[in-house]
Amino acid sequence: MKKRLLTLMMTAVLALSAVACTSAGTGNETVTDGTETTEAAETSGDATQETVEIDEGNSGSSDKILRTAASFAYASLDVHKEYYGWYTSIYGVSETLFKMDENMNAVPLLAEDAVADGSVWTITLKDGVAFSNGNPLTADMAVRNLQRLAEVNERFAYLADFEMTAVDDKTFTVDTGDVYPTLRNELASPEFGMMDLDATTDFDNDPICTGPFVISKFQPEGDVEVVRNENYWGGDVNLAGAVFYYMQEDDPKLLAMQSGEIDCYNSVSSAALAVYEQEPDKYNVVSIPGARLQFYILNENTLDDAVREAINLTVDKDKIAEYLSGTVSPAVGPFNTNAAYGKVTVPAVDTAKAKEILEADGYMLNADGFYEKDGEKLTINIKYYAARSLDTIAILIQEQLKEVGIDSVLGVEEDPDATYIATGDFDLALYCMIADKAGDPLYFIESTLMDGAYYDCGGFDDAHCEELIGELKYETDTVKRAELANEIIQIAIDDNAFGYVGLFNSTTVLRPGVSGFAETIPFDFYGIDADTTIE
Amino acid sequence: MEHILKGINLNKTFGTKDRNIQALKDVDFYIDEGELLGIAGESGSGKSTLLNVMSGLIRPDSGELFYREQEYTGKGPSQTGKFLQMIFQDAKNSFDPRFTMERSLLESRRKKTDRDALCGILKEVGLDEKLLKRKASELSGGQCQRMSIARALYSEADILLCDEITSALDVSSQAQVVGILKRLNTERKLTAVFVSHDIALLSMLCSRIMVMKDGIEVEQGVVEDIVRRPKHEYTKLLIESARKQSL
Amino acid sequence: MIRNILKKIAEIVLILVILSFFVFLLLYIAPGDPAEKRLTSQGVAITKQVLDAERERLGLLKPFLVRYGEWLLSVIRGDFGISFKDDMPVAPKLYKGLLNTFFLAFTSLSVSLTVSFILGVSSALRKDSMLDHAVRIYSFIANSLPNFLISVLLMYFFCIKLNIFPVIASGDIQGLVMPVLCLSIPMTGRFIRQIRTEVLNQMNEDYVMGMKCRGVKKHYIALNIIRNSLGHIFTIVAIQIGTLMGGSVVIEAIFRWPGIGKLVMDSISARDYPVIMGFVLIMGTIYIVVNTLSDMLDKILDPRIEKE
Amino acid sequence: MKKRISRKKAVKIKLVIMAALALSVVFLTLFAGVIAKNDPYQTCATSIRTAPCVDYPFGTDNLGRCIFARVLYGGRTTIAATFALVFISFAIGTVIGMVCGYYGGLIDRLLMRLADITLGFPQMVVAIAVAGILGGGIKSAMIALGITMWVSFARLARSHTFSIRSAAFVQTARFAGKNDAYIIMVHVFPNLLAPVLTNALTQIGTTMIGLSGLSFLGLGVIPPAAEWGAMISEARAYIQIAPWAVIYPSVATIITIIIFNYLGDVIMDYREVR
Amino acid sequence: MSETILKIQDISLTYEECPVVTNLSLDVKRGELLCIVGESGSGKSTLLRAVCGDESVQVTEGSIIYEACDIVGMKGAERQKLKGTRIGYIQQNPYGAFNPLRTIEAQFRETLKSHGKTFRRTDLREIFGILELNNSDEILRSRPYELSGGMNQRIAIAASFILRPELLLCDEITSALDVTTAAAVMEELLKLKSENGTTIVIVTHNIGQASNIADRIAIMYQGKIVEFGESEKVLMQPEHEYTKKLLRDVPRL
Repeated sequence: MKKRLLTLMMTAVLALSAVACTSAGTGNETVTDGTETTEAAETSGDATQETVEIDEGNSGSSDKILRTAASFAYASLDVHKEYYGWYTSIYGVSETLFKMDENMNAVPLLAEDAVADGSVWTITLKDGVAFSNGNPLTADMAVRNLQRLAEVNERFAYLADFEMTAVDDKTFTVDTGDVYPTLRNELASPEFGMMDLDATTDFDNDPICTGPFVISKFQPEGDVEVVRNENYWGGDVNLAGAVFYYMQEDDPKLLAMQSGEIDCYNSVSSAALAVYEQEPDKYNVVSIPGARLQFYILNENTLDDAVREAINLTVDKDKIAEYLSGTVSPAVGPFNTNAAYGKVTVPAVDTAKAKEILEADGYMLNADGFYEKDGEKLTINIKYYAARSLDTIAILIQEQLKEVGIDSVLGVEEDPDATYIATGDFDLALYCMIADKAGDPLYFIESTLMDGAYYDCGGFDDAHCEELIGELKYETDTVKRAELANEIIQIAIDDNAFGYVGLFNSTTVLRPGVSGFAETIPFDFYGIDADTTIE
Repeated sequence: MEHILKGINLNKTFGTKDRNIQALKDVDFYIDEGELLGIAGESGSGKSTLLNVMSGLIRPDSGELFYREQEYTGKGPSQTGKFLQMIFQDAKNSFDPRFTMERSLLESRRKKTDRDALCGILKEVGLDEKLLKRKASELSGGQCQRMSIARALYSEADILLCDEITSALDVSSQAQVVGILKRLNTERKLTAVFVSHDIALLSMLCSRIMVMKDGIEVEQGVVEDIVRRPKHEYTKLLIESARKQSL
Repeated sequence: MIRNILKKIAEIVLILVILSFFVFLLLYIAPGDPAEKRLTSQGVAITKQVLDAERERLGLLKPFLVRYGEWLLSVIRGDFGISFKDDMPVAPKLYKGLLNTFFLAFTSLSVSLTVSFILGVSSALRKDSMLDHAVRIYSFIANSLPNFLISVLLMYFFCIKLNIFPVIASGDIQGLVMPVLCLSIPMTGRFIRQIRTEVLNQMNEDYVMGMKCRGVKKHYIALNIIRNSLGHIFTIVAIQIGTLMGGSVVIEAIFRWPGIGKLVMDSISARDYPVIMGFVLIMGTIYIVVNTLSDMLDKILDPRIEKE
Repeated sequence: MKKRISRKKAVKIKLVIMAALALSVVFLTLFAGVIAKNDPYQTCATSIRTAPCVDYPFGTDNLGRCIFARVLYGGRTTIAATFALVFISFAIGTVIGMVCGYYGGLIDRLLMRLADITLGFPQMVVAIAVAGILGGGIKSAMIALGITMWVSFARLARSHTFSIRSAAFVQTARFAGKNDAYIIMVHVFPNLLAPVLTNALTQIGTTMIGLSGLSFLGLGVIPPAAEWGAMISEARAYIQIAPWAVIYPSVATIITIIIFNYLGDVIMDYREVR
Repeated sequence: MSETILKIQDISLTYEECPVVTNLSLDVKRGELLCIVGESGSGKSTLLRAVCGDESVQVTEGSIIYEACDIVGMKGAERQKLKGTRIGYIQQNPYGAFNPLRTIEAQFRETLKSHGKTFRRTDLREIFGILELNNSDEILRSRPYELSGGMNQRIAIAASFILRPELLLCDEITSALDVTTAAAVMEELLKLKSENGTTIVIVTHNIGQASNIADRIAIMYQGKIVEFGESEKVLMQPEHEYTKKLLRDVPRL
């Protein structure tokens, strides 16, 4: 009887500790296994190359494998769907007909050239371009890719209206109905990546593309590993492979970089930047103005002209950029100043003039130092959402307005598009979006300045501006397009409808000896390519 | 002859999850004015259930209850409280720990406060007026039980139902409380029912005794008959065992 | 016996349905919707028609009751539907997340239970000894530390300063130590206190006095005490399972552990209704199963307990 | 009797000390305006992330705001929110507990079943769901935590009501013709107040952990308001270059939680000894 | 009846930090049945617990002589050997002797094993017989909470007698039982006493019970023995005021 009691007790304590060790031991497989077995990565039918077992040596960077961290990781690799194409492009797996270079021009990649004659574009492919399984990229395959994109992606449904015909093996034509000047730039968007539609069986886990790398291990919404594409059409590939750890938070990236577990990553946070700048020999940082714009919309229905002008004269972009310590460069207009369509002028900050304008408009300073007009205190309702440092900018703007005597109230929304953008319930609405999508000003102008545009929710409406936008839509000559764009933006600035605060810098940190991680290209959808090297 | 309190074939069953206990099986009882009835029985004999049914705290499954020939079966304590009062075994717990004695006593009277009646009653139970200011925790068990009796008298109840009120007291306090009840019975014709497992105590206090076993009334009679000439087997065993444990 | 099992199951199903209706309503009235979250995930501006087309496709325009009805029917058929975030089936996502969280939670639970069991029992048996004071101070402080604080401090010391543990928890033992530590410290704090009090209560029971006076050997008495306090200890553990699953959300976010907590956190911000609803059902069932199990275990270990 | 009194005296002294400490923490935060020279919301570009110095006793955060002022003002938000939350849950829980305990039957079973569910559900996840859905802000965080907090009060109140309901003095009150409402208000509630209030004290610590946890996940306080959890969360990114921005709010959180937890324990001992 | 088996010399005891018994002396003769009568709070239970070695009772001064040595200071295995085999103890709470969740047989084996004795059903059956516990196999298989108070107290008595103690201390063993069961249990105890020649000390608050069974009676009041002697003498010619009042107040049948 006693023995049974003793054994009961012993087994209870032992069982608990045994379970702890074994489960920790087997844990190794369950976590990774659980994810791998459900993925068809290894078992896909005709993947010709066998999986190269990558040794994840922790000590320093092994010579040929690049390890980096990605802020996003999607559940699928289907290039045409959603924004998955952005990441297959970063992984160096998918390539598009044209590619954006440092100066925002669409330069040839898979295609040789694209020429517009009225509304008909003629696109010729480069010779020798082939998929990773050896099949050549034909004009017909390119056309079928564009048609599939129109079908599976809402944002490119407009492609279905174009007439696309393959003239011969290497050229195809696209008839856009009426003049469509920006087609060449749009073809550079990552969603236009080319896939071998006949050979690919599992679009989500193993698309066959033309890029310098192919997927070797893919955990949906997790880490991704790629290896060199042995028969890459574009010649030798420096790297043997790469690992992309999925890290949403900025701060594990910083820690991983310091502990040597990753070799480089982009969209560096201001905190991490401050740390890296203290050790220039261990990390080199490349920071260029990016395409992501932080701006605010001033509501013309609730704020009269004088108040809007005063606000724009008070908000000090340079000081804000200083606070965000190097992650943002102060903006003039919505576009990069060295782009042809980025040449606009904004009046310098002048708080004295701002006060004058307010007082001229009948505002007086009340007892506690705020402006009020016939008894009613001027209070700016600032609306923002807590992402991309907009919360910091909101606090700083509130602070700057307070110094001038303009009171303000902060309101955070979890989701701007469904709340203040849609309802217009704001005086000053902060928003952050990609202004320069593919090297052309039209998309941003159409989204924010055109009458009835989704983001023209501040009541901005100018007949002359509508006319110019109409012209820009069909103007093919790039120099003329830039002048039109500058004129349109200048009208909005003079009307004080918007306030362009800053352009997010595309900041990349690299370990010495690492280069070619698209650190000089201001677009977020480029990463490794054939030239990326690691010493 | 009109009994002040009467019950006719009272039944009560307590249903627990797996089995039902029949606490009272066709029990009759009666009490006359000025009489002191004792109910003897061991634990589980149903003596407390009978008292609770009498007082209205528990509703009987069947049977009727009469007070001066008026039926009051099924009436709750707020109605029965008009003509009877109950005193419990746990003396200290019979008073709200935060109340002074005075407030507890005043709470139990339905009519307006009558100071000198209160002082008179206190004298009868041999308690000093100063105790009215104290709380239950500052009094001894015996004092609390006497205060409960005072409270019952102050609420002008005709009948007093005592449920093992002296079992938790020491011998001297028990003797004191019993003495008071006896005196009240002889001087003020107090009618009372006294439930106890100690038959020796009942034999000294009560005029008539009912013996209960497993929910049935085994025997009932004048103290003399029950103690000297018990008829029922169980009563004999009860008296015999009690004799072995008393002087 | 079978009758009340059926009654219990019916009760469980009823609770789950009410719960899911309440959460569905909560999601319905919340601002923002999955379609527009999906379209703006990379910060590219959206147009009205694209947004409406996407909403149509996800069926967000149907009235509330129709959507709830459809969801409920599909769940009854065992199909948890597809995620609004990336059109992938919800079930494997939840299963994978649950597996990882369960693995992390179970390891931390067994580690802290073993540690707390040994410390709790020995500190109770040697009351007011040095060990007892030390254990009580530890459990008091451990009870006052929020787990996010522990994780920040531990991560700072171990990962950066001493560089012992990797930042990227890649599932092997090394990557597991930190999250388990952060989960276990507050939990051991609670367990030790409860186990110690329970054992002390048992030591004051009359039967311990009875055994001592019969000259029963010390360690037999100790075994009796432990055996009797086991019942209560399992109920403590059952209650902890709920808080453990919750607590791990913070830890998963910080240590990028691909558990169900992190998955739910992301789906809440992406308004991914099917995943959230699936999570609600799973957590509800786990809670109820654990609770019934602990009740049964209670009954076996201490048959006297009458559930009122 | 000598030693017994000394234990009682020892507990009394501990009680006085802890009460004083707790009150001092509350006063410190209440009079934050007086003690802290700088304005907690005042950003200053020149002094971003400066180390603790004369005019910034606790240094500044990454917007140049004085951490010392923010810790004091933050304390006020955290403590005020915690006390309000504990009080509301106490009120709701006690009322429900009393009703269930006193009347029993269907209401009791239903409400206790509801209590089981809310208690079982992982509190943090419920909190995140509600806070995430109702949007940020301390109010929705309080609602989120409140949903699961009233249960412990309800259970305690219910068990005490059970024991009081069957006490002799309640039966006597019934015989005196008093109705249920009188009995609940005069006898049941006052007698269960002391034990339930003690439980309220022990809940303060856990609530503070909950609230700061929520702010840490960005679901609690809206910036720029100061709150310890939020401050730690913001400063976590700068832990290497401005460790003081994390250390001071963390120390403040831990000390306050320890003080209130220990106060709860001491009061429990005091009531046992009394 | 002459030789002293236990000698308590002016002993003072404190329990939970307050003094309960102050310099009390008492001697117990071999084979006799001594009753200690006292109200609650008189210190009678604390005295008994001190003799059987309960650690929560501190002996501040005085000595307890058993088999010519002072067992107060004795510690460890030596003291443990005495417990059960030489000095037995039975509590007031019938459910207090055994762990409520384990079978009676398991606990009997455990007690015997602690003293290096083996469990034999035959010894037990004989003791059970005297205690009217005839279905012994069924009892051994069941758990204490499944049996009545009376049954549990009888099993507790059996558990003491199986170790054949010389001296058995009983602390109000019948006050938790019904009158009829109490009388029966007491009779069975006396039968076992006469058969084994065990010296028994019974503590009770009921002087009536003591009068029927005791050879000698000691009256305790507020931690002191106020009357001690042969039962007839104490009952017929009580000297101390408290004893007189006690005899007056106890209900007679």
